[in-house]
Amino acid sequence: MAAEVAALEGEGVGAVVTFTGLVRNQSAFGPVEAVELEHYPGMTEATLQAQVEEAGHRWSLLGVTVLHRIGRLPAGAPIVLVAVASAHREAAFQAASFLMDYLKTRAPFWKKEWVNGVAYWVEAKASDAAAADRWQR
Amino acid sequence: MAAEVAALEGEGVGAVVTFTGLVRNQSAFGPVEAVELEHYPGMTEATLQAQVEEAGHRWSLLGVTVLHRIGRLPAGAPIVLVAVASAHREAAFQAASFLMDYLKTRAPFWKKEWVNGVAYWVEAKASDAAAADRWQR
Amino acid sequence: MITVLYFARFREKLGRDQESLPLPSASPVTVQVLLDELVARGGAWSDVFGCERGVLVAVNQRMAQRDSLLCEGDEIAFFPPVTGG
Amino acid sequence: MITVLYFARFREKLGRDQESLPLPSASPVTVQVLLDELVARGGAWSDVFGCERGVLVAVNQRMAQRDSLLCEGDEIAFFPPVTGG
Repeated sequence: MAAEVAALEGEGVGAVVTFTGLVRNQSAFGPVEAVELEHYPGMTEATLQAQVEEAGHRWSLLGVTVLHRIGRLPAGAPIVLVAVASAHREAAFQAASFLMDYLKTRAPFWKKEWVNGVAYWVEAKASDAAAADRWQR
Repeated sequence: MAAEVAALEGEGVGAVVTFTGLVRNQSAFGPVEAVELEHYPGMTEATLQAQVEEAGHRWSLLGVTVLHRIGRLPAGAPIVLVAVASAHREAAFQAASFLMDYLKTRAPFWKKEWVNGVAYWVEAKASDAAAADRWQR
Repeated sequence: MITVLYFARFREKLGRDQESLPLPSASPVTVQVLLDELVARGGAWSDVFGCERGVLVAVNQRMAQRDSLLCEGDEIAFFPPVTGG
Repeated sequence: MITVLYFARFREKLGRDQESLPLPSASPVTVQVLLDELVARGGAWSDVFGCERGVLVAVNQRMAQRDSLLCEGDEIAFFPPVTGG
């Protein structure tokens, strides 16, 4: 992660905001051993790329990195990293928050939680849909 | 920075947001060689501690780190790091943004910019005061 | 022919991740026409696609709607609401 | 006695970062009373403290106001608006 942030430093950068999403060790079904991330190859990359471009239209940004892991990840492991660089902090905070809200509701990833040896598909959350709706215009 | 983020990982953590403030290499007076940070020892620590506690009252947080450097720092160097861990991303984004807005307007630090060998005291920005006012209640 | 992909819990319930199908012969050929064909297979197909809620569709890797038009060679994907991040 | 601290551009303009002063004898003893004494020194003191705008004050390391009361042994700090981060 330090490397991703370092890569964003440069001419005029005054603010870097990062978001790291980690595998929580608790779920409604009990203690989580691991999650399994499935995705739609091709569409994933295109969707994330389009979201980064959209963020660049909305805010004045100097660098954006989005990384998302797939496959089996143990509790505590990082799943997703969003890092945004800009001249001032407001744009960086807003864009990072926007990118996560869009990623959570529009990027084709699906997550299973392993609890006591049984895998449960995670249900989409209404709160994520509401968070993404904030950015509609 | 990776170390500070790693220290925040733990039971129930699902989201870590970091803000890094860097010395911009441009100012109204020209290219910035370095900044010089002065502070009020004792009051600085007490103020930051109180702000972290206030954030803990407002949001459900699982870890907070605030680091601020003082003395002479070259262009591109990190000045401040805020890192917030929580179960879900909204609290982490909000608390990190809150902490930066309060730090910018209430923590006793003063900054001088060195441009072409001359030091200029940085003026407080009205936009920072407005950003901090958002959190009044 | 068109390629149809299934992801996540749909893939598991249907026991397959993709198949090639002839482009439906209705006119206009929409996503809904294809969905109707899949539901008509009955069983798990009817379970998964019989209820409109919770079925997302992408055409050529872009989000699409029930009335989006399909063409020869298209890649159509069906999946539940996303849960990454 | 009280301790009075000056920071940043105030420190530079006044040519000192701190001094010990007797607690002013007015009653009640407020920050404003101390400010009036400092302004009465004239010169840079009047320049820095003559205009209320842009002069912040802390008493015992907590932000205070013009009407905050001062006691024997207090640490009073004057400084311009903060610009860290």
